[in-house]
Amino acid sequence: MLDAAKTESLLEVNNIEVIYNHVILVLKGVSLSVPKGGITALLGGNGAGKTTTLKAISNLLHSERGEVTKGSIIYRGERVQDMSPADLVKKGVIQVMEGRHCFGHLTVEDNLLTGAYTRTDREVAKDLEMVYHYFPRLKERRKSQAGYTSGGEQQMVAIGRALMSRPETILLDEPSMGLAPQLVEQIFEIVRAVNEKEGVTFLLAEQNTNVALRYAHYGYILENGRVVMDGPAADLRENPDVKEFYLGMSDKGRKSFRDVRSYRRRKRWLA
Amino acid sequence: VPNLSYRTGPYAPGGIPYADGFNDYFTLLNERDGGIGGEKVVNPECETAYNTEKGVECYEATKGSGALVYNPLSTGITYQLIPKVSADGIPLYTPGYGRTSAANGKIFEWVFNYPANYWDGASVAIKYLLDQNGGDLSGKRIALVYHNSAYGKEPIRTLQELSKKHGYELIEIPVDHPGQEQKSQWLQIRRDKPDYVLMWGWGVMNAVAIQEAANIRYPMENFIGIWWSGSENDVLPVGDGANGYKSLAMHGTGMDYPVYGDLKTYVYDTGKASGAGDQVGSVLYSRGMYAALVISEAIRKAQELAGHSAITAAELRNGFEALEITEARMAELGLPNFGQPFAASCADHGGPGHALIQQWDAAAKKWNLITGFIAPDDEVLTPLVMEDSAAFAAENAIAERCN
Amino acid sequence: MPDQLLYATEAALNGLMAGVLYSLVALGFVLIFKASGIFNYAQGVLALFAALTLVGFQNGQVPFAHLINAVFGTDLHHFGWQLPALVAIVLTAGVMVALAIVIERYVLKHLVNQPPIILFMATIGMAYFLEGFGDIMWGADIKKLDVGLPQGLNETIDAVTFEAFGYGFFIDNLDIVASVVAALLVISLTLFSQYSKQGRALRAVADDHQAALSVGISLRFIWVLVWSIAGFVALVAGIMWGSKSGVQFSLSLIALKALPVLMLGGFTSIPGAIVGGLIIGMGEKLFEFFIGPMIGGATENWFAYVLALLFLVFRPQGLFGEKIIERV
Amino acid sequence: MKDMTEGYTTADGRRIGPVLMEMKNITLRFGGVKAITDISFDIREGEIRAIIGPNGAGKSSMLNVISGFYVPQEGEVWFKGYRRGPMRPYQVARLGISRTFQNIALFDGMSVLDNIMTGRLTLMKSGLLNQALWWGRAEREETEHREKVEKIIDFLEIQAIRKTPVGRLPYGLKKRVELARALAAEPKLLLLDEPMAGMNVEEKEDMSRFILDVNDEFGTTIVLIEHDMGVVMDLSDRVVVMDYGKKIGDGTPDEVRSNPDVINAYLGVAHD
Amino acid sequence: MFYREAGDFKTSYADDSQTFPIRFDRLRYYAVVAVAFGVIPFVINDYWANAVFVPFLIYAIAAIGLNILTGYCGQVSLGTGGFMAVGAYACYKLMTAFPEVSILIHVLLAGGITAMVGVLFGLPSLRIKGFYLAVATLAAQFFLVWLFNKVPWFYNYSASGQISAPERTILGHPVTGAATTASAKYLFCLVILFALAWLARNLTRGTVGRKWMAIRDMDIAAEIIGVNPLTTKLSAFAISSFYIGVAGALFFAVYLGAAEVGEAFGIQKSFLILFMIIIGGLGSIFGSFAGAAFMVLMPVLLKNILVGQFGWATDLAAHVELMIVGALIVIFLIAEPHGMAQLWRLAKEKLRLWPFPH
Ligand SMILES: Nc1ncnc2c1ncn2[C@@H]1O[C@H](COP(=O)(O)OP(=O)(O)OP(=O)(O)O)[C@@H](O)[C@H]1O
Ligand SMILES: Nc1ncnc2c1ncn2[C@@H]1O[C@H](COP(=O)(O)OP(=O)(O)OP(=O)(O)O)[C@@H](O)[C@H]1O
Ligand SMILES: [Mg+2]
Ligand SMILES: [Mg+2]
Repeated sequence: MLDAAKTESLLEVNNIEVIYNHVILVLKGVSLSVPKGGITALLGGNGAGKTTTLKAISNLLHSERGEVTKGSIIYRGERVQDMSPADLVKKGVIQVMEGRHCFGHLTVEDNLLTGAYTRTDREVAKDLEMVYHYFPRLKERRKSQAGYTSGGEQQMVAIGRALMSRPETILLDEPSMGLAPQLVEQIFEIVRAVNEKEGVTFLLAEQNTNVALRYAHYGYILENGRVVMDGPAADLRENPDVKEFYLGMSDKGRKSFRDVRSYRRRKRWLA
Repeated sequence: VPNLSYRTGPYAPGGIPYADGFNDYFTLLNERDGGIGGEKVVNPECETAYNTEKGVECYEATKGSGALVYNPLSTGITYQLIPKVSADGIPLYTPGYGRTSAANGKIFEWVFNYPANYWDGASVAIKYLLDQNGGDLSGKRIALVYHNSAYGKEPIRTLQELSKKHGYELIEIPVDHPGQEQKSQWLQIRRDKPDYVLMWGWGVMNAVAIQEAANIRYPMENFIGIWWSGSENDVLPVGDGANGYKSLAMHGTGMDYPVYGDLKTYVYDTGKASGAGDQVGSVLYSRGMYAALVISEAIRKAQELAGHSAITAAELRNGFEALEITEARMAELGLPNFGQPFAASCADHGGPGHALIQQWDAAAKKWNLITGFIAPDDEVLTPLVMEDSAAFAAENAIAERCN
Repeated sequence: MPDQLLYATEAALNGLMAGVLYSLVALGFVLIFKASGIFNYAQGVLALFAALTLVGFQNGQVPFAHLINAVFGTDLHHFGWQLPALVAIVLTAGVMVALAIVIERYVLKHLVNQPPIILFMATIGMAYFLEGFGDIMWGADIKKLDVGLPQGLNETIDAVTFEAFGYGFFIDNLDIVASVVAALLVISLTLFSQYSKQGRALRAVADDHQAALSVGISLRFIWVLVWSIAGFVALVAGIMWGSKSGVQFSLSLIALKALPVLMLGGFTSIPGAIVGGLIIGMGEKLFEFFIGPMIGGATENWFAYVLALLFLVFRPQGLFGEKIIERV
Repeated sequence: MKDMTEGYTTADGRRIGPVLMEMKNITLRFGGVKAITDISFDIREGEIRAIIGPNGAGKSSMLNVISGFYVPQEGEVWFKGYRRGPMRPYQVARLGISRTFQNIALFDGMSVLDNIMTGRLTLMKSGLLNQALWWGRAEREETEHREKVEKIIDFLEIQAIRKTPVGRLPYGLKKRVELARALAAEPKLLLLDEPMAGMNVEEKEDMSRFILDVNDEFGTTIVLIEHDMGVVMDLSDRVVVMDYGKKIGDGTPDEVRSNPDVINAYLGVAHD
Repeated sequence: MFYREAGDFKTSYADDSQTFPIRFDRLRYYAVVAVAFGVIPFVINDYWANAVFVPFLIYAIAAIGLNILTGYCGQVSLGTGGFMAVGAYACYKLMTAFPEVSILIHVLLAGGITAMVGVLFGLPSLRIKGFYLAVATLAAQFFLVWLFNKVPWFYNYSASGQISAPERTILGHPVTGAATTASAKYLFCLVILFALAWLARNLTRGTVGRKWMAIRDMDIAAEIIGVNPLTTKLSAFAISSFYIGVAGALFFAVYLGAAEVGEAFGIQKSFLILFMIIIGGLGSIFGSFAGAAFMVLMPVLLKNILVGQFGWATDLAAHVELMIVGALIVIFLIAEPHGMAQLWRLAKEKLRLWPFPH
């Protein structure tokens, strides 16, 4: 297990604010530190600002009329805010976007190959085999247009595509969404494997807190555009509030979804 | 005298020299003679881009500032201005274009289109061909390649009437704006092998047509364009292939006229030339100059009639109506044998409608006049003018004047 | 052969050739659409601009002479040199690349991820701008363009067909040159887009700007690349059309002739542009030739569109276009 | 075995009615790909019927068949005792079948309120002229329907975002709005395609509550696709399991959970 | 702090679906209407009427029409010029065939006829989408223009194929023909625009509008939730064409007075109106007004500044004007792709928050 305090941090997000459309303030001062070679989880409810944070890091905000108005983002000691996403990928940071975003008209295989766009080495074919090894389903569908594959298959394409770029850091936005349970485990196994074997750093935004905290080393909980809690994953898992609201556990173990019918308000850390 | 010109858009190559000639002549009058009858002429230019809406805007923008006459060089804008000028009482001068039946002054009080109009042109062309064929065109086939617009359609009626009279067969071949691609039209000509081809074109269509004619080896001397299809712009891009192409002309061209001496001294050399100054002497430049000349003469006449020099638009109308330009006067103005003499009257706003034929000499890059002024066939034309103007009168409830 | 058939064949052949000329313009559209999903209305003006620049270089015209003269009261027009055609073409190609860079820098870059119609409108805005700019730079008068391409009746074909059928076919030399050039262009562009890494990236960009960014494709590079190529294609189209009709504003209106070609062939297919051009060219010429005289002629403008429309009703993505993905 | 023709009452006292919809031997192919192979199952009135299976098994395709967007090459769809002929999707919607989508299909250019109002389009009757003049029926109708929609908005607790354009909403709220839109049509049969994807436990709990309430209060029959086994097992009455386009299991959650084929193909480990 | 909307105080749903839910907006709207009807007619002169107001009013009608089709229903059309021509020629034929009937009726009938033609050309939209459809509508544009040019019946067999509007009156005042006063022209167009804008507003806020928008945003989903794509798209084509037809009729009869189809209703017109709605804002009635005002005023303004103030040569000015118009369009699109209407909304949003940002 990685000790966050001891390893150098690869990515530093310092107190950033993000505004969409010049009026909608979404992030209100978020600071993160992602250690090199670690798996860091970004947790939080709908609209907490996870996606926005990731996009701010990978500089994809521009195309959505959003901008970072305050704070700084440092990658390996270098300010990366003003870099183009392409340059950032060249530096080794790649994002897997929420909601799949496959290239619908390209075949599955072509989709995966676009992931290798920035690479110049000759091992692309080998990595393609590796992805197919991870996701056999994709191999079956390699010649079909991605636009016609099922939701889960597209998710696999999106993740596989990122792996193809041999990144140093992967920003994963909700990788488990829409995947069958055993595949969710599998994906996190892949994350762990890639992390351990190749030393790839992960920052992942997840709703599936349960799995995320099992695989991550460190976690941040975001609410309403602010970081409300952070700590090593193991600690977070034991936190009673996290247990109740993010893991769905009560004192008596997991409760049935049928039983949560009565009205109940989520406890807020910030009023 | 506002100059509704167009120096942009698809027809700019035609609009530029015309506007330059128009402006330069007035500049000459101002510089040399101090204006007309002591009054300087200002001709604010207004860009229409050959577009009717901009034409309206230009008209409205300039009419308030004491505009005396309009000359929009666009059939479309002319049609639109006819009712407006009639209501506002400003003359509209459309030499060689516009609404042909405006020649009937009894109906079109405010519109003048002497010295010649489209129908005259059509008739003159046929006259010329009659001449070439010993007075007999029966059994001949004549194709009309025309710009598929109001302008291009003008001669059709006349040519149809004339074909009844002379027994030739008319083949109508329209070309759509802008006329970049005319393969099928010219293949049709190649197949049908008409004896003669007439053309009512404007803009890029002319050059393409002449090019295609050259491509299919159509005998150039049998190919005659209207005066709007007979400028350097139309033949130069074709190069040698255009050699021998003929077109009608209302006036002479080239720089062999005394007036250019004055223009050089007073306008070009003083840096007052309009535009880039590179159009001098071209066909359309000459035409613009000619239009300016006629207008200035009308102004002179109007001043004479009114007895004072600062005339109004209505007084200018009288000048137009009483205008008479003789050859002697033309010579005096430095343009001997340039245009035809004519005299207007209350009923006649159209002039005699004579025209010349010119032929292109590609080697010398020069138009040569090959005939003298040829008169149109008024026997056929007059009833047509009457008919069309009567229809206009009926539609707009206008009573005849001059009776 | 009976006469009618001969005429028809001749018209059809000429139609095919005219179609090739349309295709040259359509190709530029396809490239840009494929690469960015932008429907580039400015392609026609690009061709005009390229042709103007070419003539300007060839004749040693002083750019912006008109403006300079107006401002400084000078009387500049020509540098007084004549450049060989090839040099002028290379220089013009350079200008087109510079233009591509400018367009990317000042327009496209700011419009990432916008809906297609916005991008389309932006290209119309660019068309206006370029039109005014080209006019100021080189003047609005008509210019003769001559890079030494042969023009006019091809004697050999005329003679051979006369031998064979007793009627010599008319084929324009310029059209023959155009066909050869078009074939070369199409083959090389197809190879480029099918088999290169950049080709795949182009298609990715067209599908989803953001996702393309996220995998590290530099939109900037792709766009400059594609617009440069499209500029080059525009130059070729400009040369062909300019040789035919002189260079002036109307040249930009050939874009309208390319649209039905595009529609029929499919917006995303390079071979489609050629096949579409051939079908449209032949269709409209035959129609104008045989049916036109019966209904008053000048049918070419709309017939091409109606023909393309008919095809679309059966194949909404054009003959070779990528299928429009409809899923929920 | 309970009496399956006339319906039965569940352990917690809900009434399950007779068969509402029956899929008979459905086969759906896309070119060479067989998305669904000879699948039959039924849906009873008032029940919550789950469809589960690995990714690409053909679940969403099955929903598309039900809602008329895909036309199967073989097989019959029976609804309320009649065989459904070939129908356009909008006609199916008018039968009282509405749905949500796996990849959210909201109308991005409209506000939340307008989106939900579109759900009621099949119920609104005023004509074009009426609308244009905004007189009488049109205005009255608008107000009436607005009231109903407000109830749904209250019910799903999305009052605060009523006027927000949906494009700006975070994923989870979009899903909720989609549910609201589907509910607004007052459907007999509600099809939900992964309504809880991208939600955390708490939000899933909320969503479960909504689904159960809809089922309870309006007696709406629900077909549910979901990958969260906890949710599926807790909510549904019966579960169909698909794999590679084939049906590999069908029964109550308990039956399915212990079906070795299902464990093998989908669950991986036995879920509790 | 005058811009106030603190909380939602509406007590009835009818109130809530008002056109201008905010009081200040409502007041401003009344003020604009009052000036438009009560002040401008008395001060307007020929230049302002013909160069600015009348074209603005007519283009606003056309822009609303196109906005219904493109902005609300998502079907991009480049056939606007052709449809305007239908309106113009229909109006011309009616005016000359039934001189005794009121011109107002003619104009509306012309709209009706255009609506039918629009539906006809809208049929392919059921299969063809996006830019393919846009290009396909050019078929309508070119075919209609050709038709009116070729068939002499349409232009009453006049020699050149031009049509000219005879004089017609309303309540004794001429509204077409040369004798029309500036204020009569203006008022005639204003009344029609006002009525049509109001109808458009009603249509777009109710069921029909929602159907259109649903089709626009995601046609498949719309069909699955019960929107019949056939009737919805065709109704959009019909209503949009009605507006465009009315605009065409007015354009010819009131504004130009004479028209030649290829020139007045060519493809440039289609682009111009498309520009208006895009710069103004797709899917916004206010945007149609703003866009029309912008595209009408800007060239006039530029020209007056460049030629009138700086005294540039007209050709130079015209070229620079083209460049500026082009550049402004691009700049606008970059600044706010959703048009002036959105700029306005954002400005209001900011104002509402003022003086506390965020
Ligand atoms: N393009 C945009 N314009 C305006 N507001 C936006 C935009 N994108 C996101 N937002 C707003 O930003 C806030 C945070 O959104 P974000 O997508 O980052 O949340 P999230 O934590 O990823 O949620 P989810 O788990 O649902 O994906 C939301 O309230 C959302 O409404
Ligand atoms: N329109 C189509 N054309 C071609 N193939 C299709 C089409 N729709 C679905 N498929 C294929 O059919 C199979 C089933 O897809 P479907 O979307 O039904 O899966 P699913 O069970 O919903 O999966 P997931 O859980 O990942 O959403 C997939 O392999 C998919 O690629
Ligand atoms: Mg998110
Ligand atoms: Mg699915």
